[in-house]
Amino acid sequence: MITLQKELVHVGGVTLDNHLILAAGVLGTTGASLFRMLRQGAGGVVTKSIGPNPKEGHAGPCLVPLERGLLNAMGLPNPSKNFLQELEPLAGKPVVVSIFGGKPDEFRTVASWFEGVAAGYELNLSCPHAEGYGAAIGSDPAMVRACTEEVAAFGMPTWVKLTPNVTDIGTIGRAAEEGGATALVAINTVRAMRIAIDLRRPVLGNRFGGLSGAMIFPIALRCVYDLYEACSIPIIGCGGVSSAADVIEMMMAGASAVQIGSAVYDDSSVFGSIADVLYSTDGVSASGIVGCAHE
Amino acid sequence: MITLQKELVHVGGVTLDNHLILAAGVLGTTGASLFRMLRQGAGGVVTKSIGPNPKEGHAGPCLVPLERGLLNAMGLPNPSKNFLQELEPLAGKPVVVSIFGGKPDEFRTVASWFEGVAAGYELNLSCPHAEGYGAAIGSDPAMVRACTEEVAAFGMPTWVKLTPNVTDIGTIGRAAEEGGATALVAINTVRAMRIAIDLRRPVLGNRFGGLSGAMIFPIALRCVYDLYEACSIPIIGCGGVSSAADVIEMMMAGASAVQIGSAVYDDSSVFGSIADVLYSTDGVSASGIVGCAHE
Amino acid sequence: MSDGMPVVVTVVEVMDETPTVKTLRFDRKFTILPGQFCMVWVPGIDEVPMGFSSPDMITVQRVGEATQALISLSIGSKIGIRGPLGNGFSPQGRVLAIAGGVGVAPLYPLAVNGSVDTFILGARTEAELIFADSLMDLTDLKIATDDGTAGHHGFVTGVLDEQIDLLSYDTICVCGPEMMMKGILNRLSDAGIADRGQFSLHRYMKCGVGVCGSCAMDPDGLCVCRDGPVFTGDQIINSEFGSYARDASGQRKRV
Amino acid sequence: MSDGMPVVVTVVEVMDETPTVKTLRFDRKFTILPGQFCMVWVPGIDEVPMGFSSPDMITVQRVGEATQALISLSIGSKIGIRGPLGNGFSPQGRVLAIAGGVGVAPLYPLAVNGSVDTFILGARTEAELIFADSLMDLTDLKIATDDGTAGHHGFVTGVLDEQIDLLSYDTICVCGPEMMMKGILNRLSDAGIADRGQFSLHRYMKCGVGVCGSCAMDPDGLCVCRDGPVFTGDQIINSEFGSYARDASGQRKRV
Ligand SMILES: Cc1cc2nc3c(=O)[nH]c(=O)nc-3n(C[C@H](O)[C@H](O)[C@H](O)COP(=O)(O)OP(=O)(O)OC[C@H]3O[C@@H](n4cnc5c(N)ncnc54)[C@H](O)[C@@H]3O)c2cc1C
Ligand SMILES: Cc1cc2nc3c(=O)[nH]c(=O)nc-3n(C[C@H](O)[C@H](O)[C@H](O)COP(=O)(O)OP(=O)(O)OC[C@H]3O[C@@H](n4cnc5c(N)ncnc54)[C@H](O)[C@@H]3O)c2cc1C
Ligand SMILES: Cc1cc2nc3c(=O)[nH]c(=O)nc-3n(C[C@H](O)[C@H](O)[C@H](O)COP(=O)(O)O)c2cc1C
Ligand SMILES: Cc1cc2nc3c(=O)[nH]c(=O)nc-3n(C[C@H](O)[C@H](O)[C@H](O)COP(=O)(O)O)c2cc1C
Ligand code: FES
Ligand code: FES
Repeated sequence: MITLQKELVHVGGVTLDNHLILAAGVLGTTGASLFRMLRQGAGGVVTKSIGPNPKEGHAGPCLVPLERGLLNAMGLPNPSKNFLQELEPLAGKPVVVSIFGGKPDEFRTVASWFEGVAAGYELNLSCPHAEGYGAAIGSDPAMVRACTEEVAAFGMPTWVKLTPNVTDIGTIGRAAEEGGATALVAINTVRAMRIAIDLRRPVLGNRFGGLSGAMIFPIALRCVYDLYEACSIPIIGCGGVSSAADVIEMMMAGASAVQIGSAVYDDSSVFGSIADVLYSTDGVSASGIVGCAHE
Repeated sequence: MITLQKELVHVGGVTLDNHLILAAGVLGTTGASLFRMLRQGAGGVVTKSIGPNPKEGHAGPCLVPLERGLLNAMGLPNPSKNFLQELEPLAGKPVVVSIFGGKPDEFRTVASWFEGVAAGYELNLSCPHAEGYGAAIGSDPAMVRACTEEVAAFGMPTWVKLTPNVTDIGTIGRAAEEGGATALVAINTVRAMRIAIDLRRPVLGNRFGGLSGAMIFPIALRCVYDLYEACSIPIIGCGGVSSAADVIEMMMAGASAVQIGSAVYDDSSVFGSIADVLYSTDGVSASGIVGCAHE
Repeated sequence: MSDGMPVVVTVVEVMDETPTVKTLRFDRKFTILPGQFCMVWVPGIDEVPMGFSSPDMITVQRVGEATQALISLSIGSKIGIRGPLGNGFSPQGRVLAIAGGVGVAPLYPLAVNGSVDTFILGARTEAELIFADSLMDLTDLKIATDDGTAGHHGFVTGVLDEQIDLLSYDTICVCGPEMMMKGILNRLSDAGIADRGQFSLHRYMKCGVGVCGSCAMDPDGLCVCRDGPVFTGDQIINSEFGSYARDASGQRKRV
Repeated sequence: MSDGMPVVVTVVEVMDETPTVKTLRFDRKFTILPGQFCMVWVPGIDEVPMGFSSPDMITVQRVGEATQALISLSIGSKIGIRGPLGNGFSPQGRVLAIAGGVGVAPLYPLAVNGSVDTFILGARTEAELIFADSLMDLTDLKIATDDGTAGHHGFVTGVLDEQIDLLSYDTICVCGPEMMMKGILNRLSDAGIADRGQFSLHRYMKCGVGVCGSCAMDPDGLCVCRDGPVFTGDQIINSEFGSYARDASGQRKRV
């Protein structure tokens, strides 16, 4: 398989130690767990999505492992502004703070707390199971643009994370780009549910949730591919990446870097495992393959 | 596990021998292969989608098996009106003819050929990889309604098959219902792709295609669940069903019957295999469980 | 990722242990290691972590909504079980077990399989001692009650200080309130044998499988659900253990 | 469903067989049964079915765009292979193989592994005989050419009628133009041994794995890609075989 040169990676204004980023909401509630992922080989990390007020999240079950995937509806639990405390030991590290809100000014408020602390922001306009947040506003191009503008105004790197649960992801990507996004992250989880037939009720406390993990990889890949055609800012591929080959495939579809979340379930040191295979001294520069499947 | 009473099933005007229907486009190009599925235990079959003109379909590769799923972009190959000949040996059988077209009157034209021949129609407003057809028009509620009206005017059972690749499937379901659909079929394949990294190009001849099989089951289930809340006509669940438990789960989400396609890949006599487990003499009537997960 | 949908079980027996603790037996035995836990889904309410007190039992203390609902279940009720999860104890040589309150739950199967030599069981009062009769048969049982209604008058640490030669044990398995466990860890540490201690920890858990991060501990980011719930004393001695934990929203609170 | 993404292979050798037929050897051996085939992906053009002429070879006759592209490949070119697919031959006892033209491809590995006693190889003319030298060493080879430039002057059926005691063979494996195969099936049928015939069939294939239905045959709906490509004579004697087939759109056309 083709391998990559190990190099510093600059994506949408953030400098990462390699192309592998921990995805938002996975082991991202505490500074210590974020740090652990960096130690284990992640080139950067995205925090749990932080909102304007502390939230406990949905009642359980919040997460169910499936074959080759995870189904979750955490409900955006987060300590809000108190999260600042978690980031103290991470000063200077490639930590991107994920933000959610219900309206553009909520995004601005949360972003203001992390000005100068975060290496950049990631706007969660895509969580499929939090009423009034995430995908609820992330499927409306005008809202996406407005929220992005509020945060981009800080002049810090502003990634926008998109939902696949829309008719045309390209339209949403363009709205973010017009709002000043420096990179797009695709995708958040895919709307889904399961029912526990012996109890005759949905298995998640929130009834429905989002699917992640290997089973959504071909869906995420398609979104990245579509965005690469529709937009001109860098794309960070996310969704089901669990091997070095997946990273290469995402890059060929158009991703400049990738995020990895659910794969920690099968391998808690997945970042190191992937990096070991992905990088070699005679690897190519990623720029040589990003988007090459479009030729 | 809960089991069902074996009974004649009436869904959206069509009478089926059981709750298990062969999904459109799977072993559905010839009368003989449709008949084979009926012999093996399908309670009804849907044909390959038939269009206004013969089509050869996309260049290969057209289908790639993945782990727990299939990725395909057949490109709606079909013999058009000549398909009538295939149905001759199937007179009187529960055969639903799937129809596609680019405009409402094309749907009408194709439907007219099968008036009195088919047990009902299924409108393919959902194929995600045929430009100008399927999902291209199936994500526009006005078009969905218009196409449905044209076909419903024949007064025959008119099922409408929906795409999951929309922001809100409930809106599309309601448009079909308003157009006179007698049942909704959810879902068609999920937009997706894969890249062959050693060749640096998408693996499908058409570049992208649709995902089916077990990996989309939680997505399909959610669509059925959403439609059950949004609409009041019967729903036929489709997408990744491969076991009797899946059938029950789909029913609890709101499906009155299910369609099965990709599961023939792992087990070419999947209809018999599922029926053996699903039905028993002390089974309950399906009506007792359809939609029970909404309570 | 393999299918980890909750297994739905039926309650076949409900045993009163104390006024606020009941043991539920279900119609299915799981293959567990002592110390492993499960996520227990109380339909319509929540899903909460519970140690297995035997392959087909959990022992539940009422503290809030989910536990209240659990101890109110009657025979025939259905709940969902995801598990067994976590690592469990790894006893070696001579084993001392120390339990406070409902902390006896994950230690009980260790005693049942014959691994425990000495068992120190503590509770507030005699009526709240759990599994005492059975532990008496299985181990060299020593009891402590806060009010002196049975055994040693005081905490389990009192028994430890007065009646136990710590160094004579190769493994010390502990589960109970965090401050009690901290007290024991301090003693092990003072004796230079923190690594012989195996502590079953409690942190707020949502996923139970090492993904969400809600149970991660400072400073190493170890997840109680996956790296634990059992940790050796040296793993946690320089950690948040004994000082703070996080709640459902991830905010820190003192323990 | 397991990962069936095409395996990308590199062409390491191109051998001229006849003016329109070349054999491509790749850098990877597949584990095949003789008679199995693969879907060959010619990037940017199409994916077409081809028998394995050995674990690392296909033998391609130019008939249209994809085959033209294949025989134009040079060493180092990459193509994708999905397979092995289908059932392959199941030779038993004394085996007679009969090939017409490029139909020799799937029969060749059968001869190479020593399963074939007698081989009848037919072609239009001497220059179009494929694998003849090697088959001479491996089997009792009998040749037929339409123009008489080598061996029997006429069709392979002529050799069959004149030189072969059909009943002395337990298995008769056949691959070639459908009308040739039909002629042989008729003879087996007349001799009452249709079930000894194993015919490798060709139908328009899209998925290759029994899902799309494009290769289904009347009247039983057997899929050539999955139930075949090899069928016994009795399976196909009362079928569309020899009379019609379907094209890419599913329309019937005479064979
Ligand atoms: C690994 C592990 C094993 C446990 N084993 C047992 C056992 O065998 N028997 C037993 O009675 N209890 C056990 N517990 C504690 C038990 O999980 C809590 O008592 C229970 O979750 C309380 O839920 P509630 O809805 O009744 O209370 P709430 O009113 O929701 O909360 C009361 C307190 O319980 C704790 N709690 C609530 N939800 C959770 C959660 N999801 N994860 C962790 N703590 C929570 C918090 O400290 C909270 O402040 C265990 C906890 C862990 C982490
Ligand atoms: C099981 C099987 C094994 C085969 N093995 C060999 C072999 O070892 N060597 C060899 O040279 N040929 C073999 N063939 C035939 C080969 O697949 C066709 O010659 C090839 O597909 C032609 O493609 P084309 O683009 O060059 O021609 P086109 O111009 O596309 O078509 C020419 C004719 O080839 C046939 N054809 C085209 N596409 C397909 C398809 N997807 N599936 C089936 N037939 C098709 C049709 O009869 C068509 O009319 C085999 C066919 C089958 C079904
Ligand atoms: C448990 C869990 C929690 C998540 N929380 C968040 C979140 O807070 N914010 C967010 O933008 N995405 C969240 N996600 C989505 C992931 O960041 C990621 O987009 C998705 O899981 C797909 O990637 P994966 O397949 O690698 O996990 C969460 C995913 C999981 C599984
Ligand atoms: C090879 C293939 C061809 C298909 N062709 C059609 C089609 O012609 N019309 C249609 O409406 N759906 C078509 N579908 C979609 C299926 O009918 C079904 O909606 C989808 O595959 C999900 O169900 P499954 O997971 O059971 O396969 C096709 C699917 C496959 C795999
Ligand atoms: S509970 Fe989610 S990581 Fe431990
Ligand atoms: S080629 Fe698709 S079923 Fe045979």
